[in-house]
Formats: sequence, structure tokens, C-alpha cells
Amino acid sequence: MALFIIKRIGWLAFVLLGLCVITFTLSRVVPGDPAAVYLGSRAKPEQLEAVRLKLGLDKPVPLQFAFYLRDLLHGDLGSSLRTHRPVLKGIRDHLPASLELMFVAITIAVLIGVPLGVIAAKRENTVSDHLSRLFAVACTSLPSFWLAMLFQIVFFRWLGLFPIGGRLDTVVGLTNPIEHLTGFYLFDSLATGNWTALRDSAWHLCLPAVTLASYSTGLIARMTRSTMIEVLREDYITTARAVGVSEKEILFLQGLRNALGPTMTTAGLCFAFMLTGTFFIELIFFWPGLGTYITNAILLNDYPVIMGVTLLMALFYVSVNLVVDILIALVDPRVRLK
Amino acid sequence: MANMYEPLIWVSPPGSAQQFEPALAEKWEVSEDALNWTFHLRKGVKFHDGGSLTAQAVKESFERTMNLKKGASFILSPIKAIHAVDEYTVRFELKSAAPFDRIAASAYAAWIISPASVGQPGEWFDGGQDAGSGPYMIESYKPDEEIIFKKFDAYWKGWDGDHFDRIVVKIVKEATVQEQMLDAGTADLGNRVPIESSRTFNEKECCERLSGPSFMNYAIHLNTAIPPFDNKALRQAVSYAIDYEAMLDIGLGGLGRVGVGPVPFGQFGHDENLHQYKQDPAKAKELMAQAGFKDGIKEPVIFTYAAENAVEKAIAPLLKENLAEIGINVEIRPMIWSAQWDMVKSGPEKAQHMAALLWWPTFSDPYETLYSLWHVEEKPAWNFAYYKNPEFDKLITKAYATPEAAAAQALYSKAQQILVADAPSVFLFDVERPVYKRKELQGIVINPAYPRVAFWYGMHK
Amino acid sequence: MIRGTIHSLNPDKSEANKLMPTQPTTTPVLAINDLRTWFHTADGLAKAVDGVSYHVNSGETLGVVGESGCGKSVTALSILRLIPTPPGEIVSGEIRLNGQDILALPLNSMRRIRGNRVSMIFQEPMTSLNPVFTIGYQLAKIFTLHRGATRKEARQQSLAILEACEIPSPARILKAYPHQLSGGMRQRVMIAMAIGCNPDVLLADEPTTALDVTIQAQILDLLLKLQQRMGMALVLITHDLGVVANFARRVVVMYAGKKVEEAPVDTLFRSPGHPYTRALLQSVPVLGRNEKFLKEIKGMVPPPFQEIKGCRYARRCSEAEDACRRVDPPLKTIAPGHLVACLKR
Amino acid sequence: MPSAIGHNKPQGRYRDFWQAIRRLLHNPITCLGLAIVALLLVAVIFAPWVAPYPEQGLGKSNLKERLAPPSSRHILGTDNLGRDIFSRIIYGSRISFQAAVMVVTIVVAIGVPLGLLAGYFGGWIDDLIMRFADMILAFPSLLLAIAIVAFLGPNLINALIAISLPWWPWYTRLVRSQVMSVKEMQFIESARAIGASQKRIMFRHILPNCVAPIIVQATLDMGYIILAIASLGFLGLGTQPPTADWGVMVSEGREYFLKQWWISTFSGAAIFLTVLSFNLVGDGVREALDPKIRWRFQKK
Repeated sequence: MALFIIKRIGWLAFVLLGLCVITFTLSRVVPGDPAAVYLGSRAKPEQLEAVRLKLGLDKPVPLQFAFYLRDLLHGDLGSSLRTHRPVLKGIRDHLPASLELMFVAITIAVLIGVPLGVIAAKRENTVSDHLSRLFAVACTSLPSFWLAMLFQIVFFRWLGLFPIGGRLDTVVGLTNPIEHLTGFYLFDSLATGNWTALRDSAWHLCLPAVTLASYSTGLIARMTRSTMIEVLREDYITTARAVGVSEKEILFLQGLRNALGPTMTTAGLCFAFMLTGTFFIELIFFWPGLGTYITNAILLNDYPVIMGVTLLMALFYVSVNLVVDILIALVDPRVRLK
Repeated sequence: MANMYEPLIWVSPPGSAQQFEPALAEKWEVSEDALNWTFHLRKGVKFHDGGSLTAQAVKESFERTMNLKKGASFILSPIKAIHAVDEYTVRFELKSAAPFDRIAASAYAAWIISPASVGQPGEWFDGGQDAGSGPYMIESYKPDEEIIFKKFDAYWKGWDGDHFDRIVVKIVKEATVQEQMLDAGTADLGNRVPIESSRTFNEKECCERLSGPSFMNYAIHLNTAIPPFDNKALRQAVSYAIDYEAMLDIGLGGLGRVGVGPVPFGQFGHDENLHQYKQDPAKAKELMAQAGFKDGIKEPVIFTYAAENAVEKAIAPLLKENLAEIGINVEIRPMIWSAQWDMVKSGPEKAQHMAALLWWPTFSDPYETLYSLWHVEEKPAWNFAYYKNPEFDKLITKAYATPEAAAAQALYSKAQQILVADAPSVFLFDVERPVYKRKELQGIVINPAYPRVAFWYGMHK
Repeated sequence: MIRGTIHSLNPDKSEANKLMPTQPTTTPVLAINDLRTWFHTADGLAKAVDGVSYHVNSGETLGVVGESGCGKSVTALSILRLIPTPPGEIVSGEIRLNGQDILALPLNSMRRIRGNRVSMIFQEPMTSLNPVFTIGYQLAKIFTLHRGATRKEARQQSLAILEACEIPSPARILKAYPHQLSGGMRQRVMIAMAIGCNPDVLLADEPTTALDVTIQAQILDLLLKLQQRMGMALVLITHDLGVVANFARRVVVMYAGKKVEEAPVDTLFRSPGHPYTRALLQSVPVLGRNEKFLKEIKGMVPPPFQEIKGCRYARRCSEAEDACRRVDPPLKTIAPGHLVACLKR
Repeated sequence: MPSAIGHNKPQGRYRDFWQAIRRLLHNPITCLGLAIVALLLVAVIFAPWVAPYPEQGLGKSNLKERLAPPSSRHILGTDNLGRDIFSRIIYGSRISFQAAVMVVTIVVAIGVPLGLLAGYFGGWIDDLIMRFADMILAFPSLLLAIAIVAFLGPNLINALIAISLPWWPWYTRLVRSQVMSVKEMQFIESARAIGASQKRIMFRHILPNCVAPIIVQATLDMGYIILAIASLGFLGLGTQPPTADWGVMVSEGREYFLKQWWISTFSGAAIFLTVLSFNLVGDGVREALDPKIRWRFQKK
């Protein structure tokens, strides 16, 4: 097990290094002068020259890359060209908003997707299976940017039930400011007993979280269904039935526990992918998370930010993978012993 | 920025008796040769960090900006030396004659900062710190989300009367969302609503639109250094092919006016009598034939615009269509701004054939606009058209050194006539910069010299 | 194909038989009457069980034999109503447990019967236990379900039943996961689960097929011992005639979803009535008999969704006549307790 | 990364092709998907006849009828430049389909040969190719695509390349595992025994066995590719105006969507329906042919 983890972490480092090389190369061959981004739109050639010198852009690219790696190992991701703030600080500012959204979304996805998949598996090839299949495939087929806009039209414009976007109402933010503990509004307001803000931030979370959850819901439902169908054909399920275990327990405890491996892998990967999935959703619901951060950076070719966030996303993705594999090993005693 | 910092003087909004009005300087005078400008400072002004306004502070603050060599600090380049004459008097000595009052009123590089903070590196200010003397200071800053400002208690104008204690600036890029927030009353002031809503904005019960000229204008620059646009007749044909009214309508919702020459309406140097191109396909085709392109241009002409600019994005298809009518095949290529700029600067051969550009002056003198965009340059930074005309260059340089307004105007007009005839650029439209507000919000002053600024101090409900 | 070894075809010599209760009750504890279980598959209707009847008395062992696919397992699953629906469906018939038709029971009551009054042991001990739960959890389940036991009581009872099934160090086993046990041990656990609640009927579906020969005998001995002690009825489903000869009292032979012959075990081995039974017997190697006489049944069991006119065995039968291919032969009693479905009898 | 998803176990049982088709058609939802795909194909092929205003579908403006709501004249309304949305959606389908087919072609062209090499030769070639493939799969594909487009410049061809580059490893994996299982089979052994050349074994014997899973995978992918193209278009990184592209249309409508809702809503619905129908068919094909090919990630 330890060897397995060490091997995976080594692999992770390798992937990150590869990612560094690719993004760095891309950022350097992409047209657009970093110095111009740094100075804003009205810069004189001599100023540009000065900034190039300052940022080390005059050095050969491999050397620049070496410098970048050196700083990276010291935990320094550089500074944004646009705001001149350290990228690490920018990530710290933006990450909690994205993570909060992702946590809520993956919870929704699991809570809807898993039962849907289980029920569809139980009623294989019946009308309810077909309908749940239609629903699940539809969930995976929805363009998130379109769904987000539809939600805004229906729930904000027509029904007036939910806010159009943002994390917190301006007035609530002024009258009941949330104390900054973790940056997760739900958690912070709960911990400080700020019920108004808790309600308001939960309310603001609904539409973006459901939008973000849609793809994962469908995927988890499909995965759960196909795994459950296999599991339900297993002999031990017949055994359980033969000794009189109730159908509910067979489905949701004995069966699901066996189907949990693939389902958890799916959910974990969904979670990892959500970090890039938030991209459109944050854009449309003006959610001040990592997606917004990198969108702004991409628009300006703010390469330290792009690189920093991309690295973080890959790191996140690969480590979630790792965690999922470890978790599966914990849940399934068969894997554990191998 | 303009609410946290103040310059020595402000440019007055249009319609004022004076061209400038005092800010940190109570009064100022200029020497005969326009080389020495003396400013008498206001007494008892405090900075947010507790420092006081002195001549030394002004000197240091200008010197800091000049040394920083960042952003728009180049507009200070005419300064030869700054002298702190006494505690409340400061004199600027210039290398050459220049309208320094306009420079000192610039919204970009003429802010006065506290001496205590002058030594701080530029990054210090990026972290949400400030050291200005303006009425508001930052209370909290959430990147990409909101900035909360609170009033600066020791502001020199005092807080008698109706003012806001706190101002929340929500960072909302979406025009639709801004409109919704205004409708719902969760915002009092916005700077962008969808073009279609903007047209009918004043029909709303809750809200209204204020607008005025902004000194911003759009133009499409043609690369005059390489074929096909090295041909003057062809360039004129392009200028005749464009449906200006439709573009203004689609791009700005009609909020603006079709451009007359390069200098926007309302700015010093604007000449209403310049020749104005209008859409005239017959004439355009005639000119095409004259230019030797009887059968049109099949080889696609590359047109770039800044992908993040909604106006340029909206008019791009129209441009393609207009030019297709006279037989020019356009390939539209949106690029992020810095990439587009890079392409322009990559040399005439590699540069695009046409590029859209939104321009605004950093200080309100036409020289900057005309010099930056069309003065010959060894390595072009802003001369998108690769325009080269010594006569034009001579005229604007002369005009800049002419302190007397009428004489300068005449020279600028002459230069612009040359430019319009040569047609290196298509002057699309001047932007009217609207602000959108709740009706109950009062006291908004729109000043075209500061196109992106709302002055909060005067506002109240 | 039928494989296996019969130690001796003479049932009288069987030690196990002597152990059987001398006076089994004559009222059937389980009676199946004209059961039809059909499957609606994408390939057509499969009549897996088509009009099967048999019964088993309390304390008695009934052997059900036939090639794989003949419907014996489906019959057993039908008894517990474990046929996956859809595609399967019990079309008609009745299953009487102590006289009560359990096909008519609501599912809830049925659940109370499963594992309690009727329980079942499966062929594959390797896959019949849930891999992600401990033996203790799965075993205790039957006591909490049917005896209303608390967790503690259930544990006590589990230990007791494991001991009864001759499982060494039962406390350790309770904590183990299925994959940590050997096949024989797992089958013992399965047996423990099946008899834990003292069922009236135990359906053993090929309980030893997947096991080593030495373990097979142990498991079967254990089954019989337990049956004797608890006095339950045992339905021993197998394709191994040797096992039947040694352990069963009566035998039902099934072919393609139908019962073709039923007889007391000695009668069947001495004078089989159906050509299929005869073929079966000839295909079994017997110790001491010359192997070259071993015969193989030609052809294959017809696919279940194929509609057949006449006797289903006719196309493989060496004695078949035209009539066999036209008329479906009814069951005839040719001797007391000996029924055969063959036109030629 | 190695994980349960994306490992496609080869089955090698496609003998009963017609039976599979029957099972496919047995599912009403799959039939629904097939029906929509068929309709779309009609739109693609007969666009000039189906669209009421073909010239507007191609991009000509119609400034007199700007932002008109759905009516009998323009059943789905008109956009900012007065163009008929229905016509533009029809023409947009051409772009989407062409693009999807091209991406599949590129992806197969890169992924399949690499998979063949890796699976057939094994050893360090296999290691090299598969490590590289794994590494690419570990990147957030959308980001990679965006970076690539930003580098190459935004137009349709570059967008297609950008979508294909992070995509091919899926096919490499698929083909590799298929090859690994086929390689050991009897007939390959005998082909080798009678002295067939490596090339011949690879192309005449192994490749045909990979065709079915590739087709299944490609059907499953069509929907995602269309979605990815639309997403890039939405960000302004794909097709450039005035060409009709669904993603671009949604983003153009965003300026107006709370009031002139029809622009974004209908063009988005076109994306959704297309992706949905392909995914339904793909899901059905997967179920019918090879239940082991699982749903996997392709993030928009």
C-alpha cells in the first residue's frame, strides 16, 4: 500500500513537471507581449523594455523556465501581470468560492445520481428505467453555459425565486458581514451563527450548484446503474434474497456497497473535473472563484496566473484520483489485501 | 481611483465657464513661453495615511510616477524639473512648451500621493493600499467580487450635507446583470447595460440614463505599408463602403455620433467641418476601379479586433458585409487585445490589414491622439496604420507648441484634413458614455475628460 | 455432460441411507403443482419450467437431476420466488408449503418465509457471499431478520450455528471476509446461514459441484447429519447421479423444463423408465465397471425458447417413433411411486 | 490516470451483429435518439432547402427585423442583425457535424496507430506511448484546448485541432487493450506460424478486430465533440462570425438573453438536442454491443 502511494506520488510529480513544460511553452509562444499586459494598454517602448528586463523576459526561454521552476519549488508562483498580486494569494482568494460550489454540487449529484441509478438498475428495461436513462443522458448532454442561462431566465427573470448570481447579497454583506475564517461562506456563517448570511449564501448557491451538478448527476446515475445491474446479477444478492433480506437493504446497502467502487471513482473524477467545469458557470453566475480568476487571466494572457491555476487544477485532478483510489481500497476489502 | 486620489486641478465638465477647476491647487499660472507652470496648493489637506499636502509632497509624487515608468507616466515626459518654491507653491519647468494644465489634470499619471507612501514599490498599492487625499478610501477588497469604500473623515471638503458613508463597488462584467441589479434596486449606478436596453432605458420607472460625450472613439486602421491598402483610392473606397449609421446603431445602440475626423466631438481640436465619408457603394466601386481592383479583392483581407470588446465584436460582421458589397473579401479574426497589439507591432509585413481600435486620450489634448496614432514611428506602437506623412507630422508638432488655442486649432484642422483625405483609417464613431442610475440617485456629474470615473462625493439619494 | 463418480450403485449399501429417519411423515411439507416459469427474453419466450410437479416430505431427501439448463434450478428459485421479474414470470401453478400456497402470498410475507421456513444453498460458494461484508454480518442477518434478535443475541446464535456446522474457531470466522475463507469453509458458512433458522425445507442447488472431491463428501455428510438432527426436508438438486444414489430417497428427473420421471431411488437405478434416465445412467462412470461402456448422450438440450412439438427428448432419443414427435407424452404411473413421461411405456 | 473509467475491456464478440442491432432498436429511448440524429442529418444535407432564409443562415444581415420575437415569419425569432435564427441553426448544424467528423478523423488518425504500436510491440514503446497518453489525460482538457487555440489563433480548424489533441489518448488506450487481447488469440498465432509479416498481421488481422469498439467509442464521442466545439465557440475561440455556429450564437445572445431570450435559448437547445441524441444512440450502442465500454469523462 505504501509503495503504491509512493509510486502514485512520483507519477504525480512527473505529470506536473510535464504540465509545467507544456503550459510554459504555450504561454511563451502565444502571441501577446507579457510586458504590455503588465503595463496596461498605454505603454511606451522604453517602459516595455524596462519591464521585460524586470520580469526576466529578455533571457532565453529555457532559462526563464528554470527560474520559474526554482520559484515554484520555493512555493512562489509569481505575480499576476494584470493586478501585480501574487498568484498564490489570488488562488487563495478565489479557491474557497469554487470549492464551496463544487462540494455542494457533488453532494447534489451523488444524492440524486446514486438513487436514480440504483432504481433504474432495479427496474431494468422498464418504463422508469427508460425515463431515468433519458434524464441521466440529458443531464450529461446539457451545455452548462446554456443551462445556466436558462436557469437565470426561468428562476430569476420569470419566477423571481433565486438571485441571478453572486455569492451574497450586497445588503446582507453590509449588514451581516461574514467573518473570514475559511472563505467558505456556508461554513463561516454557520460557525459564527450568522443565520441571515447563511440563508442568503445558501440561496445564492442553489442555481450555480445545480448547474454544476447536472453533468455529474447524469454520469453518476449511468455508472451506478450499469454497476448495479452487474452487482444485482451476482450470486450473493440471490443469497441475500434467499435468506429474506428486504429489497431496500439489498439495493441500498448490500448491493450499493459493492457498486461503490466504480461509483466513487466516478464521483471523485467528477469532482476533479468540476474545477474546470466551474469555468462557464462562474462566468455566467459571476461567481468569484477560480474560473473567474483564470477567465480574466486568459482574456489578457496573464500567463503567471494561467500557469498557476492550470498547475493547481492538474495537481487537484491527479490528487483526487489518488485519494479516490485509496478510498476504494479502504471500502473494498478485496482490494485492500492485494 | 478618482475618488481616492486627487490631481492638482480637474478638467471642468462641458458647459462650465472655466476650462479647468481647482482641486489640490487653489490657483495656478503659466509663464509667457509656456515653459513654467506654478501651482499654489490648498492648505490643510490631509492624506489617508495622515500625511499633509505640501509642495514637497507634490514634487515627490510626480517624480515617483516619472521614475516608475509604468502605465501612462509618459505624459509627464515634457517635465524638465520640479521646484518646491515654498511649502505651498510648486513650479514645473518644462523642456518644451506643452499644455501642462491638461497634463496636470490627467486621470492617469497626475495623482498626488502622500509623501509617507512615496517610497513604497508599485506593488504595495496593488495590494489595496492607498495614500491619496480623496474623499473615499478602501475598506475591504475581494478580488473579482467587490470593493467596499468608506468615507475619509478628514477630507478637506468636509462631510456637511448629503454624502454616502460607504460605497460598494460590485465587479459585474455582465451587462444584463447590471441592468437587473439596477431594476431590482440592488445597485444604484451602473456603467453598462445591454445595448438594446440602453435605447429604451429612460422608459423605465425606476431608472434613467445619463450620457455625454466621452472623448472615446472607434476607428478601423488600414495597414498603409503593404498592398492592398497602400493604395489611397482603395482606402477611400473602404471609407465610402461603410454603413456608419448601422454600425453606430448595432455597436452602441445609437449612443454616440458618427465620427468626423480623428478627434472626438467635444474635445479640443475637433473640427466639425471636416469631410465626412458616408456610405456610397457606387462611389466606392468607382474608386475601386480607379485603384485597379475592378473585380474586387479575392485574397482575404485580415481584420482583427479585440475579442473582449463587445462593440467591435458586434460590428465585425457588418464590416465584412459592407466590404463584400464592393468586392473585398474580409477574414475576421478576433484576438485578445495584447495579441492584436503584438501583431500590429510585428512589422508592416506581418501586421494585419485592418485593425479596430478604441482610443481615448490620456490627457485632453489632440496632440497625443494625433501623434500616437499617425505620427511616423520607427517601430510603431500605436501607429496601427503605418501611416507616414511628414507634412502631417510637422503640422501637429507645431500645433502642440502653440499655446494660443485658436491658432493651435487651425493647425490641427489642417492636419486632420490631410489625414481624412489620405484615409489611412476609417473613423467610425465617437462614443457617448452613458451611465445608468436609479432615479433617486442624485448629483452625478459626467465629465468626458474622465470617461471611466463616477465622482461619488457629490452623490446622494 | 454429466460427470462424477458413483461409489456404488447399490443404495442398500449406502451408509448414509441407514442414517435416515426410518419413519418420515407422509404429508408433504412442500408440494409443487404444475409450475410454469417462463422467461421473456429478447430472443423469444423461454419456457424454462413448463408444468413441473413434485413434493417432498418432512425429513425426506428428494433428489432432482438433469443436465444443466433443464430447469431444476429455476424450479428451486421459483419456490422462493427469486425469479427476476422481468424477464422471468411464474405463469401458473402452485407451491404449497405445509398446505399454504406461497405463490399467492404478498412479497412481505414471502420474505419472512425465505431463510426462515425455506432456505437455499447455492452452487458457487465463492460468489454466494457478499464480498464486502464480514461473515458475522451476513450470518447475524438471518437472526435479526427472522428471530428478532439483538446484535448480541445474533452473534451468540451465529457462533452456535457455526459450531453446529463443524467450523473451527467460529469467533475468528465471524470477523473474516468471504475471500479470506476456503471454498469448503464458505459452503459451510452458506449451510449455516441456510439452517440457522431451522427451516422446514432446505433447497440445496448443486451444493458441492464447485468443490474438491474430498470436500464434497464432507459437505454432503454434514448436510445429511444436520437434516437428520433437525428433521427438515431436503431437496438436493444436482446433475451428479452418484450423489443422488447415495443420499436421496426419491428422485425426480427433469428434461427441458419438464419432469420426465419420478421414482424411489432404488427403483430408478434398477429399472429406469425413461430413455433419458437410462442414457443418464449409462453416461456415468461407475467404479469397478469397465470404462469403455461409458456412453455419451448425443446432441444437445434444445434451446429453451424453441417451441417443440411432441416429446422434447424425441430428437435425441434412440427409441423415438413418429408418434413421439407429434404427441407430448403424459406422465404415467407404471408402479407405485414411479411415474414416467414416455409414450412407449 | 489508471482508474476504472476508461479502461475498455475488449470483448471480441460482435458476431451477432444483427442481433445487436435488434437489441438496439428494442430500446425506445435509443430509437428516439436515432430519430433526432436522422432529422439532423436531413437538416445538414438539405440545409438550403430546409432553411427559410438560406442567405441569412450564411450570415447576411437583415437590419430591418432586428431582435424580432418568434413569429410566423421567423419561427424562432431573429438575432441582433435581424437574421432568422431557425435558418442559422440549420446552417449551424452543418458546421457542427463537419467539425465533429473531422475531430473523430483526427483523433482516430493519431490514436489508433499509436494504440496499435503500443499494444502490438509492448515493452518500452508501450511504456513510452502510454505514459505520454496518461499524462495528457491528466490535464484539464478544456484548459489545454483553450491554451492551444490561444496559441494557434481562434478559428474553426484550430479549435478542431485543439479539441483533438487532448482526446486521442482515449483511442490509444482502447485500441491497445483490444490489440493486447487479440494478439494472443489462436489465429494470430497461426498467422505468425505461417510466416505472415508484422505489417500484415497488424493490418490484416489485428486492426479489423479493433474496428467495432472504435465505432462504438466514436458514436459515444460525437455528442461530446459537438459540445466541446460549442463550448469553444461560446468562448469565442472557435468558428468566427458571420458563420453560424451554435456556441457562438448562444454567446451572441447572451447580451440580450433576459429579454430577447429566444436567441440563446433556441441555439442552446439545438446543441442540447444534438448532443443528447448522439449520447442516447451512443449509450444504446454501448449497451447493445459492449456493456463494458463505460461512460467516461470528456469535460466540456
